[in-house]
Amino acid sequence: MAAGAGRGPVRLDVEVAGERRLVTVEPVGLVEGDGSRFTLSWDDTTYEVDVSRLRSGALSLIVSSAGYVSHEVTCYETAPGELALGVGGRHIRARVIDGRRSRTVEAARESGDHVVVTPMPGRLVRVLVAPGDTVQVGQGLAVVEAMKMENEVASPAAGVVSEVRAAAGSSVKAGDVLVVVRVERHD
Amino acid sequence: MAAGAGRGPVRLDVEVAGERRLVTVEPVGLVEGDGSRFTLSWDDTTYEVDVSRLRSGALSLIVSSAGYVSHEVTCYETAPGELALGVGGRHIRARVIDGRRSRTVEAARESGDHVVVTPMPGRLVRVLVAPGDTVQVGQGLAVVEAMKMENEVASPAAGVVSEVRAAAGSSVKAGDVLVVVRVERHD
Amino acid sequence: MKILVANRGEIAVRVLRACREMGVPSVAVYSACDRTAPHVGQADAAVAIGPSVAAESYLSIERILEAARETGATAIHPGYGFLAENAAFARACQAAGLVFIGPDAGVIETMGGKTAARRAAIDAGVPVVPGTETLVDTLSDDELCARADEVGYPLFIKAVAGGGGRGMRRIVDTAAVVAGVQAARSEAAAAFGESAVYFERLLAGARHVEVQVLGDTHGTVVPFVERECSIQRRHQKVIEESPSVAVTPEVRAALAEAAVALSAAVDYTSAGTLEFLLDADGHFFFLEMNTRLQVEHPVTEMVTGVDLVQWQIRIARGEPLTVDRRQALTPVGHALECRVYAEDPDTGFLPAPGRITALRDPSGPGVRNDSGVEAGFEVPVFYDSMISKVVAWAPDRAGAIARMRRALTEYTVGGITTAIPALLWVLGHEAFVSGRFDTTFLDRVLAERQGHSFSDLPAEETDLAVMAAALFAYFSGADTPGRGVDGPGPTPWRRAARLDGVRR
Amino acid sequence: MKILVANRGEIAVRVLRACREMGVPSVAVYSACDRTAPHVGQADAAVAIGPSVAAESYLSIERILEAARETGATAIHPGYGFLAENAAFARACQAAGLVFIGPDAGVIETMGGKTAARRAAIDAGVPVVPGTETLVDTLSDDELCARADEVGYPLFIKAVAGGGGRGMRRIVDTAAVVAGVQAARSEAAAAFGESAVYFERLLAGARHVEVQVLGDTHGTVVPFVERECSIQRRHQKVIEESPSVAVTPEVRAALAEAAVALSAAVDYTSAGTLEFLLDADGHFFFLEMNTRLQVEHPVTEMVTGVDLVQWQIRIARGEPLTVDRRQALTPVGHALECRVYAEDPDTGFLPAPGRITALRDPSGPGVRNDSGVEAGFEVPVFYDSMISKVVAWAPDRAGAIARMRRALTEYTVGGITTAIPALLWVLGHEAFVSGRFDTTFLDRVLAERQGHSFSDLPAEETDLAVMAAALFAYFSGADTPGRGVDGPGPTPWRRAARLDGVRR
Repeated sequence: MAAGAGRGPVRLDVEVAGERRLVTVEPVGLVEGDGSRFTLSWDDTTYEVDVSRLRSGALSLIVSSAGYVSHEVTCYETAPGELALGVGGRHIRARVIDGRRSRTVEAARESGDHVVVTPMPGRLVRVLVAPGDTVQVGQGLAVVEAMKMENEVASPAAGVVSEVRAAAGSSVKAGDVLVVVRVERHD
Repeated sequence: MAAGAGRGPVRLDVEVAGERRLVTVEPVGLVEGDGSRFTLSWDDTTYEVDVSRLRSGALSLIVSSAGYVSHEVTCYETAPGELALGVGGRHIRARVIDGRRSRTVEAARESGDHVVVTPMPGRLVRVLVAPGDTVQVGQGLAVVEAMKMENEVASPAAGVVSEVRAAAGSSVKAGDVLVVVRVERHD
Repeated sequence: MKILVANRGEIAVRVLRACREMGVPSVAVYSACDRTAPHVGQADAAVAIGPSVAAESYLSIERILEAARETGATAIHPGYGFLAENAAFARACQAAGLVFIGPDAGVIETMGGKTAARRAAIDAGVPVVPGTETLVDTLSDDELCARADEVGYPLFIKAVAGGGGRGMRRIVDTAAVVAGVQAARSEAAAAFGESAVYFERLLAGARHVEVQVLGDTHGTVVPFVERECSIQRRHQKVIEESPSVAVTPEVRAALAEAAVALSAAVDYTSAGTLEFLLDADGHFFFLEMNTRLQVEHPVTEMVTGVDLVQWQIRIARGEPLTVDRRQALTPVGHALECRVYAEDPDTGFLPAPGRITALRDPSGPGVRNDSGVEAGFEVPVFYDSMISKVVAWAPDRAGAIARMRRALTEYTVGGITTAIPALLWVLGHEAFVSGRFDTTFLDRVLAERQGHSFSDLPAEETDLAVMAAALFAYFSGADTPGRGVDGPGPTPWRRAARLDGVRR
Repeated sequence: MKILVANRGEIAVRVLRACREMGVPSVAVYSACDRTAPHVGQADAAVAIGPSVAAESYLSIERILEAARETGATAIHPGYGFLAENAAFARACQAAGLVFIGPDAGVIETMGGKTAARRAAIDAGVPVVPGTETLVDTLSDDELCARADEVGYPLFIKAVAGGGGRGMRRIVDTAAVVAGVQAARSEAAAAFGESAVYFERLLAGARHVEVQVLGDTHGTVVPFVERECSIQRRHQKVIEESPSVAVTPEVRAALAEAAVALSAAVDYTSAGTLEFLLDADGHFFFLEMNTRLQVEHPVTEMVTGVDLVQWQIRIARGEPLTVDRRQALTPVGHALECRVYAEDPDTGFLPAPGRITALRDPSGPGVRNDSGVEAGFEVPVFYDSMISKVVAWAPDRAGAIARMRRALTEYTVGGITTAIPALLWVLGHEAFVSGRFDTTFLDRVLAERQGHSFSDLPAEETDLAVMAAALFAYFSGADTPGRGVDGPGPTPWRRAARLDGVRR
């Protein structure tokens, strides 16, 4: 953990539960034992945190500024900048955006496209939509068979199917793009 | 495991339970799944083995030439060429000697010296012998305190103490040399 | 006896542990993707039986018998699933001179077809859910409707060879009968290779209770205290327990009597389970029999102290059953089982196979974890996605629930998504805690959530997630220009993360 | 109530699990080397209390009370060891307004001194091992010898403040008495800061049995079925079990009566254990009382279903004890506990701390593993080297032994050496299996081995070790010139191994 000490403060864009925060991470130093201490702040929130890595992908956090609350959080990267966290038995998806990545992400967002990927590997049994179809939130777009079960991949947004990128009968890996849904812009 | 495939046969000096064997390791190829298949032979023994690495330091061996016996063996290196194995609940020490290492080891052996190290970190409480003392197998040489207990380090051989390399009261790390015992040559 | 376990995952490990404890030599079989699975190392010997696709490995009678021949195995334990209820497999074992650890092939056949089992139950005087025999193909549409009207609505059209909710249709009036039968027949044909269906009344508000039995080759049958398995998602059991809060001592005795009557009538041997529906008035109706070890057998073991798998092996050796019937019917304390699947409750429980990067199994007082995975293992895409069963025992049901919540909270699985958050939610649901639920409970309350995420966090935990994400990124990737980083090149964490991709 | 657990390792995890199950908020404390220990993550909050040396962390009353203040804890659970039997600590907790989860400080004092406890036992009509009061310093050499002659030989000189075999001397005749007392006094002074000693007859062939009690604040004391702890190495327990094969129902009832008489006489509250020696004729003699939770408490939990730690907490909250006395005294099945230490049985059980590189905990039917470590954790050099306690339950003793052997065989600990091979050897020893042993059994049979290695392998396993070593070397280091290797540079395995050194 010594690598963290001695650096200056770092700012990171962190998105959890749909909300973005500009987080300042400032190393305070090594403490007794294996931990490293940091000050983390965003908006009007400031925390003192002691962090240690337990095993591949798991962090132990002790928030000394909040009653020494102790938590183990599993962390792994599912794609560049995309994190899967395990907090108190729950699975949380987070996104950490740096200068370069944020441009790509923003570009994709502004274009109004939702890229629908298969969340699991398997066989693409059926594609339920065709380009030009209007779809609702939650509507089935395709069926992927994995682990003996047929699983429907649903649309994350209402919009119009702009592309179908995979063919029925083909094998798919987790993260493969199946369908692109174009949505009207809000905001 | 693919790294193993495609190589030619390799010869290794393996010492287990005080006996040395010149083992020929010959890759046969990748098999279905994660395993790699090898032919291992020494003396008049030949085995067909399928090996997979399970997690850091653990190997799964299936000996297809001997009734498909399945075993998990934990392996870790305690020093260059020195292995600690866990086989069926037992702890086995093994030594694998390559060209360079063997010279050093042989040199040490021929000199007739037994270098006695502390097997654990702790505090050296007492040294029980002095240079010139005659010692028996199992005789206490020094006392190391670790984990709230005093532990006697015993002589691995009968001989004469030629050196005492650590001082009472000092801190010792596992592997630190405490005493050197010179033995008469046999064979 | 030398036992080959023709299965994988947690149930293979379970059976192999029993072999070890009894000093019986054992053989594991594995498909290509299971080379590093835990059951391989738990056996005395292990044989590769083919590619990952189950049809060419765990479902291949020929390859399994060949593995038995090669290793000198003298008996086969089929576990559950795969070939466990395949009469042809049981016969093939017998023909090859191997002991099949389960009931006779003939009994598997009799009790395997749902309408045949219903008939056997009726003959044994055991009440069944009102319904019909197999609907023969020659029935006219009018005849079909007449039969349905007789049974009454709502009703289920069910596949005779059914299981797991396939080939099943819920029908509420005469108008839907003909189309429903057609749809169910073609679905059943696709799923089971057999199109036969029948009608069965849908009992509103019923609970699923089942009776474990053991039968030996000397005519003794012992029934056990019931298990309740009403917590189901789409007809698949999720949480099981013993005893049932809805079963009185009188109903327990009656269930046991019915189970023994039917088991004895078919000369049942080995472990088996009779499933019943229990209505609000305490009436029960036979549904079907599972002629094998059940996934949820541990809850029975926890409250009776009887090792069901060891008894299967003893019975197969011809030993007489000496389990005390009173002990088997008198639960000590309360046990719950949660099936932990690699699936994502936030995507409608889609399977989420993948490599387990970090794992801490629950343990400690009153907790048993029957697991089929280990850190570093890649949960395959080819089979059922259950990674383990967590069982919690306590002197009473409230204590067992509290202990299960503790166990699931300390259960850490990194690298893949599991349904643990949904299990914790169910365990905290007022209706579950108070014991007021039926077989439709889980689907109903899940529907009420309207896809609401199981990952919604209280404010403090959101902050914790933000901190963890920021620190993880700080350590693993803080080398982007313009972010105030003074270190050149990758940090140790990033190097470590990269390495994870390289090593096997 | 908010409980701070003033301990580490498996017992801290055990207590924290009970807190979780009861919904009681919890606080862990940790020394520098325990930052990544499992108990830190099991608590709701965790506070650093100082450097690794126990005197400045887990033994520092001041720092522990400060941690309680900082986190708003209202009660302290001391576990065992460290401050668990320190009356000053119990008083300091009380003075700070904190509930001490254990008996009153006064009771700790009364029962803590061995001769005071003997006196209390005699007053309560409980038989004690023949012996003396504290031998005052003013006794002349002749007087000492006369006292020793009265007690009879062989006898033990024991430290009044003793424990763990320190300050103890075995004396076989009058000639050795004076020198023995001098030696024992100086050893006791060095170990415990108190030189007082006394004489106690050495009972040949005796077994160690002990009675767990729970006492509440309303005057109720419940005794439990005995534990037997005769399998000891140098006066330290290694394998414990319940019930004892040597205890008849009559002796059990008499032991319980004696335990209750003495506990009630001192107004005992919380969990405590009365240790007895049991001779071949079924006579028992009080030895000492441990005024705290015992390492081996799980075997009692397994055969009675009572959660002793949860009851400690309930009693501390003032709740009345409702454990059924008949249930507490009627064992269901049989339970064994093996203490797994990080030590090397082939070097006379020298401690073997270090980093655990690979870990598979035992689990499955009838097995409980109370562990204080995890993969990646470095077992510290500063404390007791026990990494976990494996507990096995089965309907009978033979089944429990078989299950324990299975559990220890599947227990995989890489990176450090453990005493598991020695445990497996004891479990297979004919005298252990048949139940014919006393407290000297283990030291005697270990001595008979004359240092013979526990790692000697049957021929097939030697071959297996050769293969594993060759393949490990082949993959991790086969890049030396002249060995027929065609690959340039390090293999993936070697890269992985190097990385292990870098990451934390």
